Amino acid sequence: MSQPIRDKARELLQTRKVDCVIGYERATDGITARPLFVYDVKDVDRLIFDRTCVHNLSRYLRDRRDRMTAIVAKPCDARGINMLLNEHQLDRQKLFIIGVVCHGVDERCWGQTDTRQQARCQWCRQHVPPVYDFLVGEKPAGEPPSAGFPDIEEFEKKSPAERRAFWEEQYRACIRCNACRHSCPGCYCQECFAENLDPTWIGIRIAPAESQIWNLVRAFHLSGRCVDCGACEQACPVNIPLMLLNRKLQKDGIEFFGFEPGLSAEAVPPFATFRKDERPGGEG
Amino acid sequence: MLFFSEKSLTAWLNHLMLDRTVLAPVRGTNDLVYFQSITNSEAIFIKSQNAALSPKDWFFPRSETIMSFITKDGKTQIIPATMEKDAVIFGIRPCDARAISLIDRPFLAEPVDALYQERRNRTALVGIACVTVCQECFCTSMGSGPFDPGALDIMLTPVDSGFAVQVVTDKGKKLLEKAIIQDRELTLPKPPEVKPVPSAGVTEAMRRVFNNVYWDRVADRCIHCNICAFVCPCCYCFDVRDYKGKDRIERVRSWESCESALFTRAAGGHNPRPSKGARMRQRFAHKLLYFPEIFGELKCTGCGRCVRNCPVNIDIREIIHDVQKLARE
Amino acid sequence: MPERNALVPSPATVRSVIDLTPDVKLFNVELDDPSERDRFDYRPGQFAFLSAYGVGEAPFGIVSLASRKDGIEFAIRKVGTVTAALHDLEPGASVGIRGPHGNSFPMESFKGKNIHIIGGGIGFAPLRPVVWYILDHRADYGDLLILNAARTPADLCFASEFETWAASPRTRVELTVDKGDTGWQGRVALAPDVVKELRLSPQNAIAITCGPPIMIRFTLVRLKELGFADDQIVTTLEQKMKCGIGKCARCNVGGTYICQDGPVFTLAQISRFIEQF
Amino acid sequence: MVTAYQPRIIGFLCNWCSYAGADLAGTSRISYPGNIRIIRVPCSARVDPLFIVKAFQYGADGVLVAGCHPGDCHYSEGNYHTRRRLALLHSFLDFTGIERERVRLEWVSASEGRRWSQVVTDFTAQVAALGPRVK
Repeated sequence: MSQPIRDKARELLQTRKVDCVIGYERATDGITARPLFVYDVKDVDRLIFDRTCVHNLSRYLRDRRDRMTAIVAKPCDARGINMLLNEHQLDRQKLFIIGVVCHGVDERCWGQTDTRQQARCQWCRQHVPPVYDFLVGEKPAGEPPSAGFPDIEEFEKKSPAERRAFWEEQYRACIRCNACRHSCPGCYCQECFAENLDPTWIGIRIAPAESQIWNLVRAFHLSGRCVDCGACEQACPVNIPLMLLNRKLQKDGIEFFGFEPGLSAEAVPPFATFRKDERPGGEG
Repeated sequence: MLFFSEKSLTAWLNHLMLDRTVLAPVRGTNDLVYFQSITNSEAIFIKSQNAALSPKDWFFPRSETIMSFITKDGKTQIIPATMEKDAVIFGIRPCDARAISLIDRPFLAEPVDALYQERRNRTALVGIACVTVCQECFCTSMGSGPFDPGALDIMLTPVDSGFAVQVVTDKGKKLLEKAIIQDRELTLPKPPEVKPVPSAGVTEAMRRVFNNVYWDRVADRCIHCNICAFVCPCCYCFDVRDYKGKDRIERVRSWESCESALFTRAAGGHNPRPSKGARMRQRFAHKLLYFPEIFGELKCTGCGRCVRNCPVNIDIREIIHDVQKLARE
Repeated sequence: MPERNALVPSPATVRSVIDLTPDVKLFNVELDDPSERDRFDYRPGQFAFLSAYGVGEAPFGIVSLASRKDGIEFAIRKVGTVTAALHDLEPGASVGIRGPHGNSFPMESFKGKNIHIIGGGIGFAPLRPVVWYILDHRADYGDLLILNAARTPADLCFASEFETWAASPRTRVELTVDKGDTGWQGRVALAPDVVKELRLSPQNAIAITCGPPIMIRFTLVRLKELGFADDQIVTTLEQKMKCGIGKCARCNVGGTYICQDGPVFTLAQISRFIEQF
Repeated sequence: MVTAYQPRIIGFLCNWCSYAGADLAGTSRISYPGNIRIIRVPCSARVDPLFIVKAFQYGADGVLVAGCHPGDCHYSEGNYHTRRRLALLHSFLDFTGIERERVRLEWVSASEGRRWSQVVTDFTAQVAALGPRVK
């Protein structure tokens, strides 16, 4: 799939349609992939796309809002773009989206060849990017199955005590490096609540109580916005299963509001609207 | 040559646990190996690669109370934190031990960080030689090596059914007093091959390429998370803040990273290092330029954790290559 | 008992709090332990950390003179959480002091020279001990020019001391504001322009300047136009700090640590920094 | 004798309806358990989920959010947003081991002093039954 991406990138740069193409290249382990910013035609042949391309590149777009940019977007990245468009963070006119059909990506294990497909991918139904200007890859035939959440349903079966114990262990593991935040296209607040000094919602103390606030509120701030790309979980250096939190909120979002983030550029985020007659989750 | 049978090693560790804190690699949350205080040598897990985080956490905790303030009738008492009992770190690797000796340079320089100093004086390092290395290791280019006893008190090298024992310091000697060690013929394994990086002269090269646009290009993909600094065994930047408790106020010190946009942002909002490129450069300049200028050694031990953990593969080995190359051009 | 921890402050008590400007207060602080008072010897240009217990600590230039033995003074502008907490303190409140830290103005090497002191807003604060020092050793120094600039007349720090300063021999006090108000007869001009207008002479002179970055930048330009060499121009740099003792690795500009190598630098030194400031 | 466990409850009350309702309960001498600590907010929609998580961190055993009845919001639609947010938060906190019974959203108008006391009595009992959150 890499060649058509390279050809398109070359054309876009040569015709000055864009001044940068954001894609993937092979990482220094020769196995995994890493983001690549191509400004010069001579570098386009470094571009690749395969199952190792796990990052959500839409995360970089806000840094280049004012410049013509092309981006290699698998469905997750494209959903990220839609989400950002929904929130008026990007200018569609300045974007050229090279969509790529995706049949799942692998866990990112640096330097290791024996990796499995990311769990979330087996339940994903977005094989074709919901938005693109140019598509690479074959559209799969037939209707995609509806999104499923067996992982969440499984976890919900645990008792409250078990669930608490599980998460408290994760809070202890968290080193509060904030990589989850920085790898996420949705976490773009100018000043994150975690850095607010007055009032100080989260102190600098790297301790379970603080990490609980961080992990819960981070996830909740992404409710109705998380595009299920798994970037945060892939980034986490202590392997906290962040997608459990994110996917729980996705599941409820679909159940309560019938909303899935990033499927359309015109969607209204669930917390920006309401129906007077609704009883979400039997509430109110 | 001195030999520790697995059995007598276990006995020795159990003996140490009576009156000391013993930290050792343990399989922890999400199957990662961490250094943890143990009460039973069964828990020790040294058959793996190096731990996910170095035991830096013991000397310079990710978060610690460095002093408490207690106010009684208008006057405030200040109670500095101290250490309870002596400690032993078992199973530390040569690179991580060297990293601690690097943190010594600033922390033990006058005026000393007394809490750190106390922990250093009262903690012994019992290291284990690396008989295998990861592909991202480059310790030999950073003044250490798989078999380097340099920064250790005792060095153990795995051999059949036990360990070869190398006593490095008096502290180590004292620690072994109660140990059952035999003197016997041993054939030590060969040190594993470590892929080198061109670290020689990198400080001068950094000086030359300091203002190169290269840093902005690398920073393009950097997501300025703090992983590299937080997994680094020799990064020591910290932040300090007060916590109001019920009966006391605690002054807490926690790790911080120079990659964070807030790192240099002063009250009032002025930030002398606002760009990602400048912060990226700060990280590598501190390791490869400033620290060597001040202390004469590169502030990196080649443990490879940042390489392994960086979500966008910002690879210090590649950066050293590039910097050397750019400096020659 | 381990060695004293360099990060642990000494208990002290606020003796007085005076409003200098609408957002700057002058704190006079005394160490609780008499023996500490003697240990706490400091020179013009040095700084110390003040702790507002429960909120945190921050570094401030010391604006008094040790030799006057009248408490340690800080002029503090309300900008962040720590300064806000300090502004809430009243006489009698207990605080923590840590220091003194940093280098100082080389007053010895200034002897026999004409001194031009150019300060803007709160930036004048660290220059006050320099003024005091010269007044206390008046014979050792040549002509003294004090230029104090501020946004408005109300923002001029240490206004109450101008007369005393001007009264001492071979001393001129010049004031200027960016924006006057009713009742202000004085100069309305930006500090750099005043520097130009006064035609400060580089002849056997030292120019010491401190203030907001923008003012410094243009003042330096004017001074160089007037013929001042880089080693005749002295200023102080500020950077966010946590430890003040070269450990937290936060205040470096290139390989230079403001907390230990600074805060006082000549322009000659600054121009040798590898990193732009 | 053994003193029964007394849960600590934080109540976020909308200024226009629920706070007035609680006030009415007071002035009409309608008693209700004193476990609740009331925080007045301009609108139930002002209650950032962060407040609730923070309340739990500070040791609350339960959090009650009360606002105007749907349709009666002083700002016309704030409480509809609250409803959506709380629905999700409920389920989410439960997922992380903070039982859904510890958080409740109620509509209490300025004239419902009696209802207010019932809500508090009922919720206090419900939280007490769960026991302390941090065991």
